[in-house]
Amino acid sequence: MFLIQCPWCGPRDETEFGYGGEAHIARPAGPETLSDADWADYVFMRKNPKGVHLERWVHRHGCRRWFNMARDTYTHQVLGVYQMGEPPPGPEGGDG
Amino acid sequence: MAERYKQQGALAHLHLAARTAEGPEDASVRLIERPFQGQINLRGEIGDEAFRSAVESVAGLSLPETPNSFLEQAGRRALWLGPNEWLIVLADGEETALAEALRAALAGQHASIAEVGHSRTVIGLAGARAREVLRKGCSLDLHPRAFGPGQCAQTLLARADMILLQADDRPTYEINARRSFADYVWRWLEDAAREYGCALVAE
Amino acid sequence: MYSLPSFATLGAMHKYSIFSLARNAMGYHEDWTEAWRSPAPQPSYDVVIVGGGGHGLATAYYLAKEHGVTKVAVLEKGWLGGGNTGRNTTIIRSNYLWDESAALYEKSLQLYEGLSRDLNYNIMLSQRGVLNLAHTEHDLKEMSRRVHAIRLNGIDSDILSPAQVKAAVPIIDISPDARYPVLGASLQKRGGVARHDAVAWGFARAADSRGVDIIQNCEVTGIRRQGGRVEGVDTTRGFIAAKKVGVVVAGHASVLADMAGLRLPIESHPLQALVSEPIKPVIHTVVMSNTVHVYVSQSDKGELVIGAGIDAYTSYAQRGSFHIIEGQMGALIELFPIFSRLRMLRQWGGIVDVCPDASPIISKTPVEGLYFNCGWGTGGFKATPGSGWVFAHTVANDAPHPIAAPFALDRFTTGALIDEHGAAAVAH
Amino acid sequence: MTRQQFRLAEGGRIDRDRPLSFRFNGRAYQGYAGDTLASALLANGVHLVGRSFKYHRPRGIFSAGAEEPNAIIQLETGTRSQPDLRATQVELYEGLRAKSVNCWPSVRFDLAAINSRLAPLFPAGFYYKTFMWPGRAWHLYEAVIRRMAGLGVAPTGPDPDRYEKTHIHADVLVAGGGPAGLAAALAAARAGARVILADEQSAFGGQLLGNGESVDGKPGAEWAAAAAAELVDLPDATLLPRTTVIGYFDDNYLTLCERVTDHLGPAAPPELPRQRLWKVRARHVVLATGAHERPLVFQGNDRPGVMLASAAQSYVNRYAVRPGRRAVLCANNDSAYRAALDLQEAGVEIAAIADLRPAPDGAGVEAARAQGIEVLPGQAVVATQGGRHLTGVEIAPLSEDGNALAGPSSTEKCDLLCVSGAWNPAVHLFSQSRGKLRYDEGLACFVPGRSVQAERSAGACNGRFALADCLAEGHAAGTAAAAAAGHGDDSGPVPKAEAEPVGAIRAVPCVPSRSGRANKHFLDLQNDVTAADVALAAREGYRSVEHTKRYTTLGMGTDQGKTSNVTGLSVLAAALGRPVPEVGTTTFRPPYTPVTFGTIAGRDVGDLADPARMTPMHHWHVQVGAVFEDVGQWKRPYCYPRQGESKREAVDRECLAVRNAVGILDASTLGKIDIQGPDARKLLNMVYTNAWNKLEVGRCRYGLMLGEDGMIFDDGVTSRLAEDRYLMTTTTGNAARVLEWLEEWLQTEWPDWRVYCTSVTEQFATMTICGPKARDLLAELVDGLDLDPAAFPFMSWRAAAVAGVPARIFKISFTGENSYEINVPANYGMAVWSAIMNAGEKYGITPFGTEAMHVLRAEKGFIMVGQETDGTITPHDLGMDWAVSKTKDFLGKRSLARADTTRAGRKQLVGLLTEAADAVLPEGGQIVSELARKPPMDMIGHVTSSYYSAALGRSIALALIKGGRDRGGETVHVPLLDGSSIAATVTEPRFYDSEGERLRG
Ligand SMILES: Cc1cc2nc3c(=O)[nH]c(=O)nc-3n(C[C@H](O)[C@H](O)[C@H](O)COP(=O)(O)OP(=O)(O)OC[C@H]3O[C@@H](n4cnc5c(N)ncnc54)[C@H](O)[C@@H]3O)c2cc1C
Ligand SMILES: NC(=O)c1ccc[n+]([C@@H]2O[C@H](COP(=O)([O-])OP(=O)(O)OC[C@H]3O[C@@H](n4cnc5c(N)ncnc54)[C@H](O)[C@@H]3O)[C@@H](O)[C@H]2O)c1
Ligand SMILES: Cc1cc2nc3c(=O)[nH]c(=O)nc-3n(C[C@H](O)[C@H](O)[C@H](O)COP(=O)(O)O)c2cc1C
Ligand SMILES: [Zn+2]
Repeated sequence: MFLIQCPWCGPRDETEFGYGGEAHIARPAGPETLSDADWADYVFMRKNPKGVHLERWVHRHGCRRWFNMARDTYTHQVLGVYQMGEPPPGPEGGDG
Repeated sequence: MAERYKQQGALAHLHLAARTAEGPEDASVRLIERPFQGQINLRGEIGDEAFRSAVESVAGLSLPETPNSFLEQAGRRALWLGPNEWLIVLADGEETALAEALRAALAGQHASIAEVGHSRTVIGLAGARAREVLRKGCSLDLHPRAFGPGQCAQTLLARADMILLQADDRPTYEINARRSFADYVWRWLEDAAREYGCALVAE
Repeated sequence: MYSLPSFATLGAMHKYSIFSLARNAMGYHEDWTEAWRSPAPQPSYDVVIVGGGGHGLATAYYLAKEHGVTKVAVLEKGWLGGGNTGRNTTIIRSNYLWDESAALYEKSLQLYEGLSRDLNYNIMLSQRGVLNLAHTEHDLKEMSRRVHAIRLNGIDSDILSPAQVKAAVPIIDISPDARYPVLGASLQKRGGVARHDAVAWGFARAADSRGVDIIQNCEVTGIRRQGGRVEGVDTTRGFIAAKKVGVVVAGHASVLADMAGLRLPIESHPLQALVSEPIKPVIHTVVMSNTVHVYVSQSDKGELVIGAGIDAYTSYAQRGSFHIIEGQMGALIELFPIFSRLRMLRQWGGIVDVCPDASPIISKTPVEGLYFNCGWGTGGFKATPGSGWVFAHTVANDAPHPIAAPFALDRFTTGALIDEHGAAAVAH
Repeated sequence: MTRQQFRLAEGGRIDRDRPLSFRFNGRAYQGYAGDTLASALLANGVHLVGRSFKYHRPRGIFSAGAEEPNAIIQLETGTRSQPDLRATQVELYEGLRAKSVNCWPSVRFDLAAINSRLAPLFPAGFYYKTFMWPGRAWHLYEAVIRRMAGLGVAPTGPDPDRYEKTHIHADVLVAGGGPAGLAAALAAARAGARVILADEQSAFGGQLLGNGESVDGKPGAEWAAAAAAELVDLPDATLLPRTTVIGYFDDNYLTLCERVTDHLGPAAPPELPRQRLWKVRARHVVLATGAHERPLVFQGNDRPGVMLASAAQSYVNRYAVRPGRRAVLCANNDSAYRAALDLQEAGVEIAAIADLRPAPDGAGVEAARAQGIEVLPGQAVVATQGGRHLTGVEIAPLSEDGNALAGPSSTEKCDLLCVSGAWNPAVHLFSQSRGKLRYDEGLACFVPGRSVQAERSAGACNGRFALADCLAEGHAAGTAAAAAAGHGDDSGPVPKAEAEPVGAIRAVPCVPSRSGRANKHFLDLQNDVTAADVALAAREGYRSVEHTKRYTTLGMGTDQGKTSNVTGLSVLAAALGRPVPEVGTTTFRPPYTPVTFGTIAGRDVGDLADPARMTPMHHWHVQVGAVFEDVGQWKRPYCYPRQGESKREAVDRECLAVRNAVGILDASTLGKIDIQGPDARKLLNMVYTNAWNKLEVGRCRYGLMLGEDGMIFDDGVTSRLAEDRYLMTTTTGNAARVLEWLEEWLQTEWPDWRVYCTSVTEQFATMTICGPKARDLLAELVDGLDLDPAAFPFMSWRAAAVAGVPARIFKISFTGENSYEINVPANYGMAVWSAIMNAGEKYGITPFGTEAMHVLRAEKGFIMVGQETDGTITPHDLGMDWAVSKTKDFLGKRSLARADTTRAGRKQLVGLLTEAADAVLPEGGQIVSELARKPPMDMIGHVTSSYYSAALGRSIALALIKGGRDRGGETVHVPLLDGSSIAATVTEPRFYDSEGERLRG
């Protein structure tokens, strides 16, 4: 049971949150101009790394805000929580 | 005209009023339903001075900016629900007028006003062991050092959403539960209180 | 330390039978030879299979047996069968909705039915029947659709009334005032369970006897390519050249794909399971419920083996969060009130590779000579022999086995997904 | 009733004034309050308590605590029965009934003991090698094997007891209340920290309760009681006796199981829960879980009468029981000497101490010698004698390397053999926390290495075995933990004990036997795993410790190898010729000891299993006898059968009432989202497939929502309430999902759009009145609203008072009839419903449920998400191109242009009319164009909806068929499960009022 730091409400149990998968996947502009493969990449393909993962969570049973989190998928250690639109913390991030 | 009809709260079927004599006199847990309250869900940017001052003047309330807290003025409360979201709680029957007034005052601004009083019911929980009852289903730290009067939180009670508010340090809590879950929440609370002995009280 | 392969043992596997067992009893079982060799890796192979789970080992076995490809190595980063093969709830069935899936899982079930003898290793296939419960009107409709489709695909499947469910599983609660009452069930009689470790070990032993090198404690750390072709793999035991590389690493598929510069439509999630203390037999079929999220069977050792849904987040930790177990126990007791006083002995987790359509990927890749078999998610144990069968064909012929063709990666581009979420919801 | 012939006249922590009677295997005995079942049995001279799992060998009591592998019993009978409990942990209560498990007809004469004779045939993994003949005959063998396996039996009925769960937060959680844990808890609590101290035993003190040591000059047990009393008085300390810390998860989340009333048995007060699960979030954790004594591995070490030395000491000191008359001790370390002295003082004759060490010395050894106890250096017990109980042992000297016997053996008569192979720290929780273990060569065991979480180990679980060290380390850990949690370091004095040096040990993985074989050298006493089995596994290639475990079942029993894992892997390491740390341990998993399923479920069962969501009119439906269906968590009336009516008859009647008069539906469960802001329309344009630019205030529009994969996931009607305000409706099951979907896009993709969404699902009671009389009925209830279609057209809404209550009325229709969906504030829902029912009486108003609604909409060919769609269906598949904009972008649009979504031959929505008008196709039935004699058959589609239509007097169905729109008029077949089939004709998916005259009203 993770203890997740909602950037607004503070630390809460994992059960209050929803998981939104990989962060920083921008919806491509002009989808109709994309190839099927590029569109598939956006819709389906995921980094799914073993290690630091930049991901989205929503405080579903709290303030209902979405936010980002950098978490190690192997150790479950949280490296930081940051707002939507903000760049990821630390040297690992920054690749949008 | 609506007054012609009796409102029916979410727990009407449990006939709680008829049961208020139940439970030991010295019960360490007391439960009560407060079914009819005016509630408005208010959204807006607190950093926007026009929004803030319009709300303050129309509602007679300042909006808390500190997460998990509420402010009370003249019998009205404003609960922090999120960075741009508040719940205004006021007397039954007042919310439509206030909502209209807010709508007028905030016209042209980016704000949202929704009446939600009917979508919830409030259950009061008090007594020496109220905290123990609550923590059976609530994972917040309710220790007096961590959560006290003036604080509120949106969280879970067992399998239902709730807005929890602590009114005083006896402690008295208010559980703002969604209407369709009210039956579950009430029965859950009564059952949870069973080992301590529980009394139903009238207003 | 480890003994090096002696060529004498190659192919001359010690046959298992009641007679060999009796014979060895007289020698206090001191003459048994190793079930598989532990050779040092050779510099190059025709095919390297990455991943020593059931699927990888089956692939190697069928490569050798069905396609005559014997210069094969299976590289396993830890111990054989230590991935999901060693931690699943062992449910086997082929009652899938879509034709494509039905063909794949039914092929697998048929292979399972002859597997102990084929491998000369008792994998204890127990066809005790699998019940899928329906709790709502919607469930009933889904069930009807599934059963009709399965039947027309020539696969056994029946619909049971609540009373018939009760007759099959007397300890189940079918009272109509339960929160989610049992309204019916589908039954696949040929479904059941098998001894999971034995599946891995049996395939390993049989593959080894056909000359496959099984190399444990050998982690693949890189996939080398040359001009769009695979050259081999870097491992913790050095570079190993290979004409073809088949990657069958379940939860780690994305990690291996990344080594080859590929992206996959996969997320790795924890899936947890637990066992009770062993008790005398009380439940004789496998019972699954997607609506209340629990499934249970009783092992031949007597433990109840119990699973539920995945944890929401991605993880490579082989452990999940406790609230999943709490929900699972609530559901279990709702269905089986008499289980309340039994006790959980051990809980654990695996890393399941989940695809958006809950169907696997069995595919060539843009890299020539590189093949992926993954995405089995929460339900690939039942597919172990079938997966190996079609993947071996795909690798050997550099062309998909007909059953595997619909499961190629390009379905995510074309949109021809095989959505088994209903089958799955939580699939096993 | 037998007297307690092995009970000491005085001493112990039992209450001789409270005798308790109990029954074991049908015989009556007596014990005392303070006993465990194990101590009470020993007091009565009962040693044979069980049979082993595989060979059914006789088993006695081996330990005095959680590590017990042998004394597994069934407690009580009937619905309160519990299998597989450890007699060493069951507290005695008046009237307790227990019996042995896994034996028949009795524990003394167990027929299956024949297995022991056949043991040579049944080495580890034997079943993998056989039972493959003939063919598929495994199930025949399996039936037999299954019956043999398992220990106890399940209860016979539902559990009569209650279980509780609770969350709690702590600055410092201390696991284990022995000297180290008590010292830690005291230090932390004195410093002002919020402390929880949990110990699985009934009293605090750990080993002090049984080993006779002193702290601060007081007898250990007394000191422990005083420490516990001080803690009780501190305001922020929570003391939890009988509470096992069972799991240690991420972010310092730990689970504890408190046995609240187990020690009272069935007489416990009913309002109290039987057990309580504590879910603790701790800022810091101190692990003080002690150590388990390690057995020695030698031939015949499983015989009843063989016992851990510390256990024997506990029985004497804590329970005032002599576990035997004449004892031999076999040890490789100092701690067993204290046990020997205590046993001797209690009147047990000590025949000898065989010490594996060639030259044992130190205070304990000297004291033993001084008491006249014979110490045999460099010797070990190499065999045991006896049947169901030990009668003697063979002792022999060991060679220098420990691999052989170095001389002739001597025999010693005894009925008790105490063994001590030194100690294994209880690192279970540390390891569960993902801390890394380190192998300590000197102690020959694993100790905590690097911590990963905010946690520290103290005392014996940290490899500190001397009491003074335990106390000091506990105190330091408690102080540091409190400080780290933000409290001071005012933690009081360190409790003191005499410092007694702990001598070196001699680790011998497996004491050799005269035969050289090790097939009676038991490692795992419960699962009958011998040293020979482990060697066999190694020989056969199952060399990873994880393979060895799974091949032999070592450590997989109910004790999870607490006494066998470390000895087992030493044996494996020796067989492989590799160092122990390289072989490593198997993974420690929760729970530390087994935990009741009911406790984990808590009160989330029965009535409280899952919230049943109810509409404001729910109880009215109940009163009139509605049959409900579950839709998500909601309860919805399915239909309202009258006396003697079947469900089908009720549905037919309800449908006809709607078509011919007026019906009323409780539609409150539909999701409702209030969308406000200048960019609201932009949002609708993106999430719906159709265009929203031209919708005027007062009008409503239907929309389809797709995922980015292009597949339909929800639909509903959205109405424009004001310039910048819309009310969106969703399907019942998807309400929460849709709101989250909107928020997700708004917050993560379009944060600059000015839109707010609020759920108002429960703010309104929604009732739909529909049918030819609906308008007349409504007219009676509203004032001043022109209901003429010209003034109030289809797909528009109006605000008005209905029965005096302010309402929004939406003129939209899902049934094809003129229809008004009335939203009133929920607390008025029942009042308005009643008013409508009253006014409607003369129109024959009929409440109808979800099934009639489904029939009515199917007659019209309206789709239902989840029925006509299944996550693989696009709007085009349903022939709903009209609802898909070609010009604007929307979520999922690009996916509609992929190869597979545009290909010919996709499944398309059609109608089906059966050739026989009264034959109703099964929903989910599969469709073929040609029937074969038997499966397999090529399926071209399936029936998505199918009903008997009372209005049409025949059956109707909707179906998805490959290329269906081109198949109009074709005959298709639906094979049924009984082998027959139904023929049907493909039609347009509309059966009733296809021009839509009626719904305009
Ligand atoms: C709790 C649980 C319950 C389940 N229940 C069922 C069920 O009831 N029925 C069912 O059909 N399915 C079930 N499944 C799913 C099933 O277990 C899997 O789909 C199946 O076992 C996958 O087999 P595999 O051989 O592909 O993967 P694995 O057995 O996981 O094998 C993959 C191997 O690859 C190795 N590997 C990874 N990376 C590398 C590397 N870089 N180099 C070398 N080797 C590497 C891993 O160590 C691992 O041994 C369950 C899964 C879990 C976790
Ligand atoms: N002389 C020796 O060689 C030797 C060796 C070992 C221990 N000892 C003695 O043992 C004592 C060690 O003190 P200590 O405090 O470290 O250990 P302890 O064994 O005295 O106490 C540990 C306590 O933890 C409890 N416990 C264990 N796991 C638990 C769990 N998961 N949940 C709840 N409770 C749990 C046990 O019931 C026990 O009461 C000292 O008295 C020491 O002298 C001596
Ligand atoms: C079908 C099945 C049955 C199991 N039965 C037992 C059992 O009887 N006793 C036990 O200790 N563990 C049992 N386990 C769990 C394993 O001990 C182990 O936890 C699991 O294989 C995961 O490995 P890990 O815990 O080492 O990571 C079983 C596992 C499975 C998959
Ligand atoms: Zn929040």
